[in-house]
Amino acid sequence: MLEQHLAVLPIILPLIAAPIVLILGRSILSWGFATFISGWACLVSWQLLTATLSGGVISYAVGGWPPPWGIEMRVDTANAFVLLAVSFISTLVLLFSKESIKKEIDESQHTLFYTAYLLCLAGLSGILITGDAFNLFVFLEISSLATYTLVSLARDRQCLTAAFRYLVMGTIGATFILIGVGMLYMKTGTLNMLDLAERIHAYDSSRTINTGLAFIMVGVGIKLALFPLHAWLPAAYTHAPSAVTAFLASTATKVAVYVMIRFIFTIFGAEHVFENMGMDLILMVLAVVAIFKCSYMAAVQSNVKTVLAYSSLAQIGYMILGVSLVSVTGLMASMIHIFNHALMKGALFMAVGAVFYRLGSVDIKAFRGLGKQMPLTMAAFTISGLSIIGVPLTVGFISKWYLVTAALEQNHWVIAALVLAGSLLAIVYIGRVIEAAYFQEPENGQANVKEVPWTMLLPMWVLVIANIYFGVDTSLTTEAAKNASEILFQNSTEISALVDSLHGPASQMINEANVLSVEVAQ
Amino acid sequence: MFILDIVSSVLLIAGVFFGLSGAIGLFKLPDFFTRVHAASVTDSIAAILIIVGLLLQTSFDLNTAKLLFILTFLMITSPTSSHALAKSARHGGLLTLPEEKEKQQEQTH
Amino acid sequence: MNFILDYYNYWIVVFLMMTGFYIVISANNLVKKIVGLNVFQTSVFMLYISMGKVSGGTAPILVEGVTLYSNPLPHVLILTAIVVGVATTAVGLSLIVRIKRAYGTVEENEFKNQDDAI
Amino acid sequence: MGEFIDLVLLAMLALTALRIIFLKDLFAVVMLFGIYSFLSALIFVNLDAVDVAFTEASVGAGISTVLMLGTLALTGRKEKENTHSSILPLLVVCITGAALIYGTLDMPPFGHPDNPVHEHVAPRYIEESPKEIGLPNMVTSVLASYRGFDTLGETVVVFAAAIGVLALLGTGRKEDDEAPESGLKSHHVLHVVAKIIIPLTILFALYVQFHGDFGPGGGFQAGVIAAAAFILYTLVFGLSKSMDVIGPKFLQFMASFGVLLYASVGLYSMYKGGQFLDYSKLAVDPVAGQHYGIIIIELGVGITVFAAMLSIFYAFSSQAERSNIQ
Repeated sequence: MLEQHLAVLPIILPLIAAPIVLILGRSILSWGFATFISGWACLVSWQLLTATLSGGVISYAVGGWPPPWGIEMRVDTANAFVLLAVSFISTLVLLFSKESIKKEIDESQHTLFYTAYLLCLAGLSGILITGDAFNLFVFLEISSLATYTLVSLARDRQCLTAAFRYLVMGTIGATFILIGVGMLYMKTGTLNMLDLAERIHAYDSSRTINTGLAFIMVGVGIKLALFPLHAWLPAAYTHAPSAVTAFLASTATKVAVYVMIRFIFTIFGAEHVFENMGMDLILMVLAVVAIFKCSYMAAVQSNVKTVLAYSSLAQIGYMILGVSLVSVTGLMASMIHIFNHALMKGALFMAVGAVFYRLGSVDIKAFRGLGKQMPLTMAAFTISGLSIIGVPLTVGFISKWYLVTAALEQNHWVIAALVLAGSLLAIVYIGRVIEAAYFQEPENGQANVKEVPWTMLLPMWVLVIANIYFGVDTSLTTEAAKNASEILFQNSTEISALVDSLHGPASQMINEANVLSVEVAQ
Repeated sequence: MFILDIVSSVLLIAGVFFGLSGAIGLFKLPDFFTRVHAASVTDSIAAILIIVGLLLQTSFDLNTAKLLFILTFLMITSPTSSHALAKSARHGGLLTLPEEKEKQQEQTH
Repeated sequence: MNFILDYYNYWIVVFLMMTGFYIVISANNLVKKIVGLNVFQTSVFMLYISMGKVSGGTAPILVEGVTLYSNPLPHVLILTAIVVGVATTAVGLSLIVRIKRAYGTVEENEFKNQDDAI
Repeated sequence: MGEFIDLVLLAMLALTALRIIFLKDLFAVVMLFGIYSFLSALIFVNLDAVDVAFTEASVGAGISTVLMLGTLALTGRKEKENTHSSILPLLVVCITGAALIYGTLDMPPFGHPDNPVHEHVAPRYIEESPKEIGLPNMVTSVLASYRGFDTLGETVVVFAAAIGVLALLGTGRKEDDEAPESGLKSHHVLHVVAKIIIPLTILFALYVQFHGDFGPGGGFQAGVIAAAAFILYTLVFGLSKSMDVIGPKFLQFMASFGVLLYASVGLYSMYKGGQFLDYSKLAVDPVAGQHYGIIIIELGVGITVFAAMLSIFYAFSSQAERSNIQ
């Protein structure tokens, strides 16, 4: 019976589970229930991905109202692929968090942690699946509110200021998106993404729509921490509890990147955004600056969480770079990197969380000599670190490979060289930590540090193995990413044809409405 | 109907006048308690006059009932809030202007 | 003249939005930042409601004999947005209360100095 | 005439907003924000958005202002001198504002009935919703049925805010030591008047809750008004007495229950073979089904909003009492 509702399940499962967790109250019960729900959502996303790979697009009209009057859930390969990454990481982080939060969050707040976590998951899934521009804003706010709560749960007082800054920036971003969506609505009279796309094409050079585009880009740019708007991210990721950082770093910004891709390709159309507005050049410059500036910042930090936070910013630069190349391969590189980066950063932050669990500190000094004392954790850190650098046989290599290929395809030699140079910087910042762990003697007084419990090691190593597995057998990721980017490009070039074939009667009515309005105008 | 309109507009204008005088009083009067007095004029007599003026404009339907309810509520709540405000200020140790002067004189003596 | 009549509403609303935005990014006091955020958002709501207005129309509640109604959709969207706004405000204010307890101040530069000193 | 009122209100709004920038007294800033909120509610009425005005007045001007005042009680009411340079923010604002003005130049003119907004999507709500849903208030129809998923999300946002505040400020659980007497204990007039007003307010909240199908109102406004009644009770009679009436644990349960009630309507319609939140499947007659669905989900919204707002207020006021003791 649930088969026909697959498209809405990843949202409503955690959404309904969150209040139930609050009622359950007991920490262990809520942990088990939350993990179960997240695992179920992951299973559903897998089904969705396989369904979209074979059968195209799944459209689900919530409330039984056909779009554009009702809210449509719309799953294609692009969002199913990101959704799979989000729900997979979420499940693993939940497994990890059972032990991890014992050291970082007060016992009395564990239930609230799981509730907020599920709300965040529901929000992120909602952003991914929804086919309605305003509905996206609502889910964005659900996930953001839950995120502010999660960040502020840590014991360290700096988490409060970090969360506050995040809240102010995030709300400004969301309000900008609201302004942008308002301008689109004002000009087109609709909120459904496909319908918007079709009707926007009637006004190619409207000032209102271009301003709307600019506001949405800046708003989403804040949410995904695009270079000049990234100030909130390092502090938030550094001071949040480790489990929260592992979850957010590998999902929240990726979802924002997806939103940007969706707005550019599905709604505005690549041609309009890139050729008429010259957005590709802006994005490319920002991405390259982000890669170098943030990699450099990562190399000079002493807190390993901050190092990884800046590294995330640099990796976001790679994703945006892929988008700005305006080609199927470039977009495919971005999609693959969204998935792969989730795997790497999840594993890295879990390893750092494990160190914090044992040592209560994540300063680079604390890592000295850990290679011998916590061999499994540090091995996980090393392998996923190699993946960030882009060593062959890891997923990082696959992302870089496609990115460089895409750059070379368009004869952007400089870009290809810069991508490789960025990897060198990654060697520096990851290398520092690995050097401390394996080649330096431990500080006094931390001689007998034990390995962390298996509930923390297991999810970490699942991700590490995924790092290697998807680095060797790339068929799933490349197929999904290729399919996704082709759909996105197709969306933006043949949008009206697609609309006709997918929901015929509705678009016919739209056409009739168009004809009517033309008549009225005459 | 014509007479009703005239009465209603007289009431409305009177209400507006009291509202204005309350606003001016709020700015011009010297200390807290006199200002509360000015503000409560706007709350009570001005609002009541305006609502009664509006009552005469309705044709005795649901709107009349609603306005009557609003009137009743205003007559209960606005004096209470002015009272609570003044009393809290008194509890907090705020003095009126003459008292303040007296105190200063005592100190100088 | 017509041009101004058609657009004055939007312009004033833009001015209000920017006032709120200015308060958010320039204020040093966190409470004032939140007030600014609210002013900013409320002004955006006005932009939405302005576009839903039909001259000569009435509120979108069915009444016998009325055919011209204002557009209900922006109203629905803004109802949602108002509630989202108050939710953000509540979380922001409680963060401020905690910051005050942890740092003893709610002025941004003062707690920044405290963090840098460590 | 409408335009004239609009212009006057907008001018007052602009003055209020400008004043907020320069005032250093935060108490005054918060009161001005309350005024700003009320003025914008008036504009909403003038622009035919009565439901929005109602919500803005109760949520924006009511609850937000109360929470801000509660924060000020804990953090102090004076803003210190700003040492920041104000040139960069001004520049950012000017650029953003210029972009917006540029965007407005191409906008459909204000109030014209043949704007795209009124031609596409919306006509169906206006023409069909009274037949399809059977309610005279189109805003309620669109809110609860056509865009019911948004409203579910909105309810969850309120729930998430309550979770956030509880996580930050604690549940406000009653402690054993008796809190000091509230400053309003000796106000006999207030006690009597509050006792008259509170039941009437709750009655009004119920009216707003169930009359939302026909006039302005609905779950959000009703929840906030009911919460306001309890907030008044807390202010006048003290937090511990209020917690005897409704405890924080029970409020958490209520907030969860409201969301679950809403979602269960969706699940039930799935069970009946419809899509999620398809109320038409709730009864044999689709219009009746829509009616049942809307009443139940509005109730869920009202319960969650009431419980969330009240527990947020409890959390703030228990903080205030704690700092009084110290």
